[in-house]
Amino acid sequence: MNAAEYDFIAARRRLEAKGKSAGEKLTSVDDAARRVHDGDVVAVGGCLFSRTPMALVREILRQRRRRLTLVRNLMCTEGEFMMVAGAAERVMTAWMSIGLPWGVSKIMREFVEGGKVAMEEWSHLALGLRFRAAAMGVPFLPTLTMLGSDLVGVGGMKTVQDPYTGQTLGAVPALFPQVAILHVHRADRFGNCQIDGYPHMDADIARAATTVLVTAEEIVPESVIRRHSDRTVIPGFVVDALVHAPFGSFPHECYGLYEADYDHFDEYVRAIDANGSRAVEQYLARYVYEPPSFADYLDLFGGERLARQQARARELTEA
Amino acid sequence: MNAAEYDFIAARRRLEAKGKSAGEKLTSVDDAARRVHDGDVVAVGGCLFSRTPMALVREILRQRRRRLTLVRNLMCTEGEFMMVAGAAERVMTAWMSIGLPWGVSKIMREFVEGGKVAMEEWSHLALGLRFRAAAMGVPFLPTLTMLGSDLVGVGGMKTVQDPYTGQTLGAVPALFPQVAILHVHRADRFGNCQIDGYPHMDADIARAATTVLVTAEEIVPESVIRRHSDRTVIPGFVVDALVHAPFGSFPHECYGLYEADYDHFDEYVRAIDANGSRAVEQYLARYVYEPPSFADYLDLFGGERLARQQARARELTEA
Amino acid sequence: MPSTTVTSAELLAVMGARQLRDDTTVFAGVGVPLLAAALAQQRHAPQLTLVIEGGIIGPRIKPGRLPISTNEMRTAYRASMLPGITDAFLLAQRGFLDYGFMGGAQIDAFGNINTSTLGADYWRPRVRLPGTGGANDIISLCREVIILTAHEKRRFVPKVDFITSPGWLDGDGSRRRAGLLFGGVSRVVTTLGILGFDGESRRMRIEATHPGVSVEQIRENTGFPLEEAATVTVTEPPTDDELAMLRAFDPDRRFLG
Amino acid sequence: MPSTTVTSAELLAVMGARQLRDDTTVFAGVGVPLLAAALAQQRHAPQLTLVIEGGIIGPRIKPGRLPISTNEMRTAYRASMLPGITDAFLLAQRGFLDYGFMGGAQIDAFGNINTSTLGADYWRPRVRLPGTGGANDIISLCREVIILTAHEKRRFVPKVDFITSPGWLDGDGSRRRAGLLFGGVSRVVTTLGILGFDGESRRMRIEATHPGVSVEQIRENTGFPLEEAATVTVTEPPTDDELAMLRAFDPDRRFLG
Repeated sequence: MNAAEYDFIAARRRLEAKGKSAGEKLTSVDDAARRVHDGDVVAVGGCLFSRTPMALVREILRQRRRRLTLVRNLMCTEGEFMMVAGAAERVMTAWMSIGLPWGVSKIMREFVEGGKVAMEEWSHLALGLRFRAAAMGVPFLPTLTMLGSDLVGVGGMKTVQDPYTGQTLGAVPALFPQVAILHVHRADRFGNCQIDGYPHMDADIARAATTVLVTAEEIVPESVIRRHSDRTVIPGFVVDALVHAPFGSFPHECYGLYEADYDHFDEYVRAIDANGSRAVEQYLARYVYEPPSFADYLDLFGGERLARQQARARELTEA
Repeated sequence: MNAAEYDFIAARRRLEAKGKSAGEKLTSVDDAARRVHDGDVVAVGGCLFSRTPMALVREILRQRRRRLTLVRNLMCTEGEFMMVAGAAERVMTAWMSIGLPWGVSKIMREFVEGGKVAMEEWSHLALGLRFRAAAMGVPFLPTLTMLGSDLVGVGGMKTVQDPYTGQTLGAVPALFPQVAILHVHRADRFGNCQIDGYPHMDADIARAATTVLVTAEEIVPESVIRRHSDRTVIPGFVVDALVHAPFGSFPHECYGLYEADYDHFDEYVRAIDANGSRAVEQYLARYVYEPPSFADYLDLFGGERLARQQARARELTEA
Repeated sequence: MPSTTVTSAELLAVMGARQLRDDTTVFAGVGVPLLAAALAQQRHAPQLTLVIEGGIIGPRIKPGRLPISTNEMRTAYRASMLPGITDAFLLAQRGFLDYGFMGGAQIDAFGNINTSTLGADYWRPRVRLPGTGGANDIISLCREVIILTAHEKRRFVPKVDFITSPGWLDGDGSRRRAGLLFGGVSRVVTTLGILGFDGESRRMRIEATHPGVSVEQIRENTGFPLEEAATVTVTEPPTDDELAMLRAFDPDRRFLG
Repeated sequence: MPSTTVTSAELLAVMGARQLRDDTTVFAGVGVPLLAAALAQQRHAPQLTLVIEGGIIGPRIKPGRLPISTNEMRTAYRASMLPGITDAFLLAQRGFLDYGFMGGAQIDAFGNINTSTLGADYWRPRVRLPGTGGANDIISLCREVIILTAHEKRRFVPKVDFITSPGWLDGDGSRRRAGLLFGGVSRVVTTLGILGFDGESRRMRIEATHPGVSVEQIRENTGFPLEEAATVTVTEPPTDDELAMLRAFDPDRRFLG
């Protein structure tokens, strides 16, 4: 564990030195992604194949970033992309693969077993508390989880004594990433963000990071946000760049809007079963490097497929 | 500070020993209030004159509870009632009075300066963190607030050393109340609760307490809750008793539904200016002890007054 | 299919469901544990609340659209609350979650589970497994944890290579001494029987066998010696009722095999 | 009323508003501080965000419906976000709140504030005041705190009876040594002038006088000796513009007197 990860004083000074404008945040996805630098610790919003900021992941890959530490509570295809593209040298997560039907990630196995990428495993809650401690501006949070397991030695979690009862608890260190990349349902142009359904860890991640990049399914008038201010989870002054990206998580899901494309995962995994990471290289060429814009990327799936996934989402949420 | 307040092990054992039913929670307000016992630490939801659980406060007074410790981040008339009625021997709060236009609470001054009630003051955030630590099931939370002030000596806040940076931080002790009393906008009969507008500290308070009593403006079909599950802030299995209480916070406000009755506060304070705590005794006789039901209590204000306050709320929230 | 042939997954789901009492909460993993919890709710525990680590409380099962992951719309179907991941686990840390219900991978004599790495070097493992997910938190924070797993010798090892999720650690008071003040693994429900743990030594032991299974068969399929409880019972076979309810959740037999 | 007669509250609001820069956030108390912040936003800091301790971000002022408390619909009018009280303060602890903007009660030479008790015994005070509310948190956690107060000798005491909200404590490094790693009181804007604090000793000093006020007058109305900054400037009087904008917020003159 790198001491800069939990240095709450330096992390606060970075925010103090930063403008916190209530003004315009809208920009292009490539301009937004340019705020990510080689060697950064990048926290990825959403969870597994839900609300993954795919448009930003794609652009970070196109800009050929290197030596990134990728942090996400449950990692999915975006993690495999970053590994095969050589963008990530380290991942911090509680679990990585796509999901039960697709088995253990062969890409993760190849890169981690081969020593090409370091996989620092924390428990799901511990990773959530690392973000929350940072969001609260403190260097650690006390907890009763992860104690006694071999995960303690992996991440280097220490303990702390409760000054009141004398009881020893786990002390989960804060994690202050350089950059957070998030995908949300709606935002106004000033970066006030709203999320529908399960919130995952996005709100904590946004507060923990120094730089916050957001893509949104919909850019709505300020009045829409203010009429439902109790739905806002990230305030505009926290956001550095906002990008309008419909289907910005596809082929991953966005609650209420489109279901994850399991068929696409089937094809993707079949190709890996046949050709290993070469298949992912071909996938990246086709879906990431060749299509100039995200709209071009979506065309590869086609409107019919997108519409089908929208219908499936409605069946599950308009109940 | 009483060690039982932050004993997280005992507090957890109490929950482990308790049923956590997804079943029916609806009952009468007097049956609900019977779950409060003399000497209990009672946490009050809402804040100042917003979403105060007035129907429950009224019933607790009618049942002549004694030696209560009342905890609320900002205390208002409900605190004065409890003092004058002899129900509270101690209050824990960050601030007490009604609001700027009504000056410093003469009742608070009489009872605290006279040594009849102990007023334990914590900073607003520190009190919020006491509830949050309890809601998280830990005995303390680290913080940078309240340090260096004389409030440290009042509540007995200790410090803790961050095991990573070596920095000394404040350690806010958890507060596990015996009972939480809350007023919310809507709930289904199983106790799944939703709040509109500012959430105050109610969600943390519900998780911190052993027994949770809730009044709701509206009891809605289960399907309404499940259709908007991302609006639910308290799960049914946390709730012990649920009461249907329209205008359950009146003359205090309920976001979007009715504004606080400032005119009523004017009359109330004028009477206190003239007759001190005798005026509150008369007020309690008229509004608490005499009207048998909460409906009878609301009749004292009259439908016209209630309708006026509803209209004023709409002006401010239907913008 | 005729109820006479019962798949391993069906057996686990039924036997698992019977472990859950009414008026409780269960933190369930997707797949067989979730199906078992849903069966218990429909059969004998109507006031049971399901909680899923995706931050989902009180969901329903939509037949034919069974959840694949802990974080998707299928898992949140008709849920009563969506508190988020961290806050769902914090409910467990506070003491609101009675049961943890999970599948096993590599498990040892003290109920410790490994879902991280095979081989001696964590950073250069022989085999990298997906990781803990929420398993470590569920086993650390719930009042009581029940593991559902196929009973195979390769899974039941004397000592796991890596303790991802702490069971009773080295037995005796070691779990509590490690700072895990609450909970622990109470039962391991397998395709052969039901295992528990000795109250003192916390070593795994045989508590029940499924119909037609002998304690010898269980021992043969276990990589470490197993004591027997004072009385080893024989479980009731799955009833037609239980199987019918269970199968209605998974008409495509995605998880029931 | 003609803009020639300016009330104390108007003077404080205008002088306070001028302290705030654009592209920042301000944690403002209700009353004059909130009016001052709203004026700054309308006049020169359009991208300023107001935050109120009721857990309210980015509200607007509805003329004639000025907030009375930090927790009501008037305060949340057209807000952009309602995170709740604890989480609003945590944004300040994290470093997202640039300015804290509050009124004073009893204040001493190091900017310490007392809003708790008068008299020697906290538990049996001569006078019990309402308490800190969020003042202690704002002064502890914001990057910089500005106090707006009427300048009266009874308010400016050598040492407060009780430190409710810590300014510079005993000066020098005492604030940081107490564990308050960030922020501090930068200015005290009064009805007579603008006071600051010496960079080393952290003692209050005179930095500017309002038009027609002498440093002697300020000293006469202060209960402790005051140094002067290297150069003591004279503030620009409130402009008709500033007064017109300000008065539009409070047509009933609820807070402007």
